This record gives sequence, structure tokens and C-alpha cells, in this order.
Amino acid sequence: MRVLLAITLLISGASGALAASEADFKAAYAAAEAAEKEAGNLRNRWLPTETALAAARKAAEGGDFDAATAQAKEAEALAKASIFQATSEKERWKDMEIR
Amino acid sequence: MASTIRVRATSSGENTEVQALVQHPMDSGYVKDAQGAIIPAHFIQQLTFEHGGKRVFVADWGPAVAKDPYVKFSFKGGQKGDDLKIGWVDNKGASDSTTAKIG
Amino acid sequence: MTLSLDRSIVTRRLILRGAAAVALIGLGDLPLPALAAANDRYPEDAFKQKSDADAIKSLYGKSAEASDKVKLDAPEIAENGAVVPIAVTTTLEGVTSISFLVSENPNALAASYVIPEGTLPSVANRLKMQKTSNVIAIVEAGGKLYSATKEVKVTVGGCGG
Amino acid sequence: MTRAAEAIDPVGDAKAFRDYFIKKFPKVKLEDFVNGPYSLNEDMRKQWEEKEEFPPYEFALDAGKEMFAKPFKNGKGYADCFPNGGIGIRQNYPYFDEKEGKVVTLELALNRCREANGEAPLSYVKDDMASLTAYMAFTSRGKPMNIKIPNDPRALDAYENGKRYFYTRRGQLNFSCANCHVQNPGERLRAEILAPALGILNAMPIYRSEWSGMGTISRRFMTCNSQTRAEPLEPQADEYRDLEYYLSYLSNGLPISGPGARP
Repeated sequence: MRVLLAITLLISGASGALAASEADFKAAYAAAEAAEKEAGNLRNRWLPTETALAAARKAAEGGDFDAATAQAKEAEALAKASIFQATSEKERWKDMEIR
Repeated sequence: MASTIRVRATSSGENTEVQALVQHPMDSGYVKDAQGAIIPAHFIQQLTFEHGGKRVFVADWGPAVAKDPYVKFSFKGGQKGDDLKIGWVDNKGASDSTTAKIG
Repeated sequence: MTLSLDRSIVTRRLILRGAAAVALIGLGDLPLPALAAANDRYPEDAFKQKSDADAIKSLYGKSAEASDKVKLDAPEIAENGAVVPIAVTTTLEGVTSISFLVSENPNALAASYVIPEGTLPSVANRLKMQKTSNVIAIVEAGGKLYSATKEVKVTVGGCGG
Repeated sequence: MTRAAEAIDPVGDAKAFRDYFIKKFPKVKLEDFVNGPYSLNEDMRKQWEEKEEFPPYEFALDAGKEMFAKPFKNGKGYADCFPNGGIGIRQNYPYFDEKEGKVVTLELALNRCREANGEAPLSYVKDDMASLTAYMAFTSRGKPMNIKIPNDPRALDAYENGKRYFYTRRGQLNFSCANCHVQNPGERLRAEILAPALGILNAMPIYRSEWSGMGTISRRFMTCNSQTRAEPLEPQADEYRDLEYYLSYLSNGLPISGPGARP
């Protein structure tokens, strides 16, 4: 639940961006990619992160940097949530165990 | 190549119970493939069963019959060792037939 | 019994000839020598109808009355709409044909079976259901149509997506 | 249950796991858990019994039998790669290979057999692999699952790693395998009735109506991942191999029932 809440907050923050430039997009995309790479190292990538990254690339190709930047920020938020999940589950999984 | 038709026909002496399973996609024409293109309708239209020179069952099917279609019925008569002829034809004109022994 | 069998065949042929006049696709002779006879022409037109009522009309040229002598066996909730086991059996005499319709499918008629003399009036098959719908079993006996209807809930549709 | 906090105790785990399911479903016979959701729901069980009269995996089974018997280009065959010619041995997989230091699954062993004989490996998720494993499972039907954990710390690590994977939440939906298949078997998640984890692999491979086709253990794991909106790992990733080892070990003694038919 905590994870989902974090995503919601981050996404609503991201969609407030206005009139983004190509440079804004590139920065946002690089940050998202870096976070997703870290999630990959933790073997915990999420499908919606990949979807958002693809949507960001597509919007940028069409010259819509507002949308592209918003998508990239969403991807970064999702990737960070997946990192948070993997990190917090490192020990917490044991609580679930049937013993 | 194995037959597309699997049949189990068992005689109780009085009646013969027939179960058949046919390997066929039975594409409805309403499903899209991974690329988003409609998979054209492709389905068995008629499946017939013949025993002792007489048709004992005819199935007329539309595309709403499930993939790898199955049917079960029984007819009077039929003895162990008798032949049961089964054949189908689909909406693209493909067909297959086989002869099964009643067990 | 022979009489009613003949009548049903005539009905089918007449309807098919009628359909052929407006027909879009002629099937030609089915390549099933020794198996398919002329009176078992595939009822193309009936399978094209959208509603259950139109399909029944096209197939039989008359309408059906509900009968408790038609026992329809179908699940309450289909485990998957792609494969729904449905069976019908009846105590009616002189059965010549049994059909299954799924009212909410794009084309209601799913399957129709010719029951020659000597074949028991009992059929089991597996149908696709796109969504929750009434399933109708039609039994033609003695030249009349009888039906049974049951609602089957579908939570996973059988038409993809 | 008393046990040291950090000790890896497969015997204790298996007993606790089994006891949990017996307590949760007191009416279900232990060996019946291998029938998945059908062991838990009467209306579905009826539909399943009807399906089993002429099961939808019949064609895959026949194809698998044919493929298994057909020699490779070099004249050898699958039978040469397995103990007892590959017949009646499915219950021994996966096993821990002490030379490799890793878990070897049946699917992996089949592809290694192919590659050792100059054949291209099969896709782990498609029909051919499912057909082969369907046939091998069929020859083992009724035999109790018999997974061994050798006295090798790496084997225990693999087991523990599989357990960790099983209980770890993942994906945007934040579900672990256990959330669905331990806490909620028999319940509907959206439309599906969840299968109990106990005995879940005994029925593999399965014909799933939802897939309109056959699926391997690899496909089952990958589908579970994507249903929680986690990106699936590559088939036969170490995590999946370990997970299969863990889950199969817990089902020791329960009969092989594969190939199965599932919604």
C-alpha cells in the first residue's frame, strides 16, 4: 500500500510540468533510464515502467516534449517505487512465511 | 501426420456412445492477433458420423464452437469391432476423415 | 417418426434454397463423399443471423415453446468463456434435430445437430461464450420445436481480448 | 514450531506448509491438491470432470509421444539423455546438480539434451516443450513427487533462494506468489480461481483455456509475474529454477497428475 501511495504522489507531481523543452525531456528520460537500470540490477523491473518509457520515446519522436517529459517522469517514479519495493522486501518477505 | 480426429466409441450391446475431439483452431473471426490484425474466421462447418452405411449423427457448427471441438452422442446398435466413419469439412474447404473401431 | 424426419429435411432444404437466392456464398458440394448427403446442407444462413429468434426462424422456419422435457445442463459460472461444457437431453419422442444458441454471442446459433432415427436425443458439446448470456437448447420433435433456457455467467470471455 | 532463527530447515518447512493447507481446507484430501482450483470448488470441478472425459491436452500428449520417440539427426534421442530412457522419471525433477552447483529442471534438461546432440533448443514457453513434458509427466502419473536436497550448502541456498522468491512481493500490484497461492487459493482474483501452491507443479504442463493452449512451468511463472505487472525474468533464470526446486520439494509425496487442464 505504501508503495502505491508513493507512486500516486509522484505521478501527480510529474503531470504538473509545463512547456517542457527537448532538454527537459532528455534529462527526465536519462533519470528514468538510470532508475530502471537499477531496478533491473535488483531483478525487479515493472511492466508499467517499460510502458511509460516507450510512451515517452514515442511522444518525443513526435515532438511533443510536454507529454514525453511527463511520461519519462512517470517512468522514473515507477522505477523508483520498484527499487523501494525490492529494497524493503529484502528482509520483509520472511514475515509472510508459513512456518 | 496423426489424424486431427480422436474418437472413443464404446458399445454397451444396446447402444454405442461416441465421443470425438477434433484438432482445429475454430477461429471466430472476432479475435485480433498480436499485431492487431483480425484473425479470419476458420472453423469446422460439418462433422458427420456414419455407421453401417447410415449417417448416425451430423454436426453443423459455427465459429462459436470451442477450439479443438468436442461432441458426445449415442446411437442404438453398433457392436464391438464395427467401423465408425468420421469426417469433417471447414469453411476454407479443408477436410479430414478417419475410421474408428467401436470398442 | 419417419414422417417427421422427412418433414424436417424438407424444411431445411426449402430454407436453404430460399437463402441461396440472396446468397452471398454458395458452398457447393461438400467434399465428403459417402458421408454428406444433399439433405445435410450446412445451414449457412442460420449461422449468419444475429439474434436467437432470427437464427431459429432461419433454421427451422418456426418458433419454439419452452418445455420441461428438455433438460439443459450448463454451468452456473463458466470457468472460462472459451470452453463452456453444455449438454442437452430430452424425454421427447421423435427427435430429429437439436440446436444450441448463445443469445449474447455476435451470431446466436452455435451448433445444430441432425438426429437421425436410431440416434438418442442427447448431445454434449463445448461452446464459446463472449459474455454472460442465456443459452438456449432447441429440440425439434414430431415437427415441433421445444426449448430450454439457462443463464450462464461468464467472467472471462471466449472471444479474445 | 521451534527452530533456530536462521537455520534452513526444508523438512520443517514442508511439514508446516502442508499443515497450513490441511487446516485451511479440511475437506480436501492431501493428494487432491494436485488438481488445483478444482479441488476447492464444486461447480468448477464438474466442468473439469466433463473436460477430462476427452481432455484438451490429448493432442499435445500424442505430439509429445511422437516427438520423444523421433531420433535426432545424429541418430540418438531423448531417451539416451535420461535415466530409464526418460520414462516415469518426471517426479525426480528438478534436481540439484552438484557438479554444476545449480538446480536443473526437466525443461532445461530437455534442451541440454537437444543441444548436446546438435539440435537447436526449443522455446521454453511454446507448444513443443509443453508436448514433451506432457508426455514425460504422463508416464509418471500417480508417482509421488520425489525431490532431494543433497547435503551440499549450495543446494540449501538454492532452496532458500526459491523460498525467498516465492514470498517476495513484486510488480506494481505488490503481490508475492504466496499472496495468491497460499493466502487466497479458492478465491477469485478478477475472474480466476486461484490454485493452491501445494501440488501446483505436480499438474504441469497444463492446457489453460485462457491460453487456448498448453503451457510449461516456465510459462506459468512468467505469466504470474506479468499478472502482478512485474517484468518476467528470462525462462530458466536462476530464480525460476530455484523457485521450482522449492515448490516441488514442498509437494514431495503428492502424486504427479500432469498434464493438467486448467481454466
